Amino acid sequence: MTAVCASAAEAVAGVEDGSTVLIGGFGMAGMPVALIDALIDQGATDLTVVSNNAGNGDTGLAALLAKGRVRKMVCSFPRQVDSYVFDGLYREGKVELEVVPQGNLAERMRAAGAGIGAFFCPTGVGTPLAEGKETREIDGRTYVLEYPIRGDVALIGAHVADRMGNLVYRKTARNFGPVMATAATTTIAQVARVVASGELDPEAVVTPSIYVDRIVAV
Amino acid sequence: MTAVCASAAEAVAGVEDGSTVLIGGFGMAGMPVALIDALIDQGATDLTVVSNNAGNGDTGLAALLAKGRVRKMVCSFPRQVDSYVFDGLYREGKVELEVVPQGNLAERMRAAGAGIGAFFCPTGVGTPLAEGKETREIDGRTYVLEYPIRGDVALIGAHVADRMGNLVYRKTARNFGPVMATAATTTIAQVARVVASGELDPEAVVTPSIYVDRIVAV
Amino acid sequence: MSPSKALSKDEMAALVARDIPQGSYVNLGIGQPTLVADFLAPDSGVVLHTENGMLNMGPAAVGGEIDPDLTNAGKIPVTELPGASYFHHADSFAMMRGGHLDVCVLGAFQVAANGDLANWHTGAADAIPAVGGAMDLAIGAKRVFVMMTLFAKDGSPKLVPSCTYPLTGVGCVDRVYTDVATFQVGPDGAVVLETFGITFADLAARLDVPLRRAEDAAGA
Amino acid sequence: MSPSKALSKDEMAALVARDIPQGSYVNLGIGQPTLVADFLAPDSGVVLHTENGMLNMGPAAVGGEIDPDLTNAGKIPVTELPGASYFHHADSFAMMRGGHLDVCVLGAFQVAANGDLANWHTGAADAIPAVGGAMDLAIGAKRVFVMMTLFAKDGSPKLVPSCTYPLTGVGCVDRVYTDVATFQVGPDGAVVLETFGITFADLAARLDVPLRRAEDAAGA
Repeated sequence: MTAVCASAAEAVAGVEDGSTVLIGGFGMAGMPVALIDALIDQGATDLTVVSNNAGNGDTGLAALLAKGRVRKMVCSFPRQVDSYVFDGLYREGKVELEVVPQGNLAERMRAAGAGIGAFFCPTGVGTPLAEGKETREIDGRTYVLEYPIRGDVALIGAHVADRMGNLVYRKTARNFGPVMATAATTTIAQVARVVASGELDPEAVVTPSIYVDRIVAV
Repeated sequence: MTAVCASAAEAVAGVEDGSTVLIGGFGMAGMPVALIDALIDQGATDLTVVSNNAGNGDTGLAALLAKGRVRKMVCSFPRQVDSYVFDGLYREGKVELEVVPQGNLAERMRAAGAGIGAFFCPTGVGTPLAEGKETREIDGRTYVLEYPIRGDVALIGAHVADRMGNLVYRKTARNFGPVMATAATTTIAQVARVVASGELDPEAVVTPSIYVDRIVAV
Repeated sequence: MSPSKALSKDEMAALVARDIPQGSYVNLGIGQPTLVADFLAPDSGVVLHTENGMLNMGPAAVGGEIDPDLTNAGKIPVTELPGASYFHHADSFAMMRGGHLDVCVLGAFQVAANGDLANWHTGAADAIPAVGGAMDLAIGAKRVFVMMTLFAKDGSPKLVPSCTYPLTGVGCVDRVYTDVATFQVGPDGAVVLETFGITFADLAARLDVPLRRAEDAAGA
Repeated sequence: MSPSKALSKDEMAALVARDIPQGSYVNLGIGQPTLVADFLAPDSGVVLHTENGMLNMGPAAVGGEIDPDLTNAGKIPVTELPGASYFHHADSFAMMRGGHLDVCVLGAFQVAANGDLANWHTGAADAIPAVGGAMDLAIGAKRVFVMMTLFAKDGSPKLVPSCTYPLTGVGCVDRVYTDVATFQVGPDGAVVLETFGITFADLAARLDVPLRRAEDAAGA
């Protein structure tokens, strides 16, 4: 059952040190800033964070990094014009980095959510990012074996939730949210508002309630 | 670009003998009966048909089977109370059958559409349907390696299309349509009506236009 | 507490319903397991999944409610409840295979003491094989409950040392609800949880499976 | 036909736009490739994909149109056109990886005559690696066009016998649009399709890659 939380602090309660945290967003679009701020206050540290980017400016994921709470970043594109917090930590050797092609990041989380043990993927074949990985030729094409990425917690941003926990998103802010929601043990969503069950069109629900553990309107 | 066809006959033109045809529907819900009828008239034969069931009563897929156009059925559940056409052909040895667990049927077509070469799946491990297939233990669980199922043609039923080819469905008639649309070289959809581009909510489109080659309102 | 006689199908369904935790996401297999829905308390918060692509399925549709586009996995017309959602088959089975359902209730031809399940095929040479979602359901849910009579029409037990029918899944069943007893099954074998109209000794005599009492198992 | 001087970025973009068939589904990479959109005819029917989850993306947003929830892959605010659709990242990259896009236009550090692409990492020891969707784009589309100047700032050619920078994809590029020539690349090596302000002989002299003329290649 999905809990409707009164505050972001309540929503992120109990995240443990050493957790793997999936954080939604593509740049700032869809980034659950209120949940990340609450996680900073909550204090969990030694985190592995899986997110497309490695923070922008000084807020959200960048702030979590700045506090030294992140042991390792798993992302596709850390380096951005405003990723100076991550850049500094990385150059000082204070954060580990695993770079994963963007589509593999998504598909590996999808595999975790879908109960797939591993999959043969054509992306990255023959590149440094596939070095050391098992490969196989299937029907004349070479594939790399990729494994699921699971989260203990997913923090995602959505647009509207109903009280059951069904979610809809807005435009390209949808990005990683629906995939991460399936891949974590505990999925926590911040939304602009929570409506009564039955107010979302069942045909247009993007993340069914089964994937959502806690929601908070911010 | 998606073609808006004037008739089901125009929509199914050019299907070749020996094709693999993915046919949507779960029972009669979402079954593209008008397209199947047109395919019967079109005459393509020696078909491999991939569909969840093997026809109900005397219409749709059952009629295609009755005409002797199907060499092989790939499906999860041929045997139903009203599958007498298939049952008779199968017992007479006039049609081959490959039984695939329902979720594997969906996931194997999803893999075809998503460019995945193969995937390790926990379904069916230790059962007759996994006999002879490669298995592997990953993180203490045993998986079977499953390969994509691709179609030359997909015939699907949807609810509304816009002129670009975006599709929405109705309730559980959605079933296999969106997956099959991604897995076939040519995807043909019958819909209740075609509206102008811009009339479907972009947040609620289920099958994006890129997957749809021909549409016909019936 | 052992009622003095064997349970009816409805009583079995009520027993299963009793053991489904508040707020669970549940898939009820085709046939007898669908009866369980009738015994879930209105405030149970249990959400029903149907593998043809829906969450928060409502009761069977009657009269003007019947809509050919809205059926359950048994192709019976059903209704939707507030907070429902629809999704395609790959997403629906990803939901099952990914372990997101709390409970799945299935019928069975045979269950082995180790939790192996046979419920899709009698193995008869002339039978047309048809599996549907049985294998996906068997391995997907966090807990798999089986609901069946304990003895076949010919009197042979359906809780067995090892399935003789073709398997649906390996070691996947957690609990077995029958007309005369409920069992826990798994790597440690079969444990009798409750009996109905039969003594433990009589039950043990009629099955080829070593049985433990729940009290003893709990102490083990 | 060889214009008398090298092409501007806009002219290169116009050239790429010319070669995109009517009604194609196209992904334009971050940076220079986005210029191509400005040269697509209004009636071209070309549909733009952005890998962060949208089809039928419109031009950059200006003024009141700017919406932080609607950006392209370069995180630039954009607009939506009628017939747009949104989808999540796994679906978006499935669309690419599955070969559904007709054309993808990318920038590059180096392209090898066999179609190998290097466009994500200079290999410098102190560079922070960042790949984004480059590898997915490189192997996904039916045809991959690269748009780049033919020579780096230090004068070294970017069309090379073999990439010295870390690869993005193997044998994935079909065409290369540069300021002084367009090329077809692939298993049969590099073919010069057009030159701009340079002769074939001068071009051949400045590259370490064996070049064929389109006329000869067609006859081969």
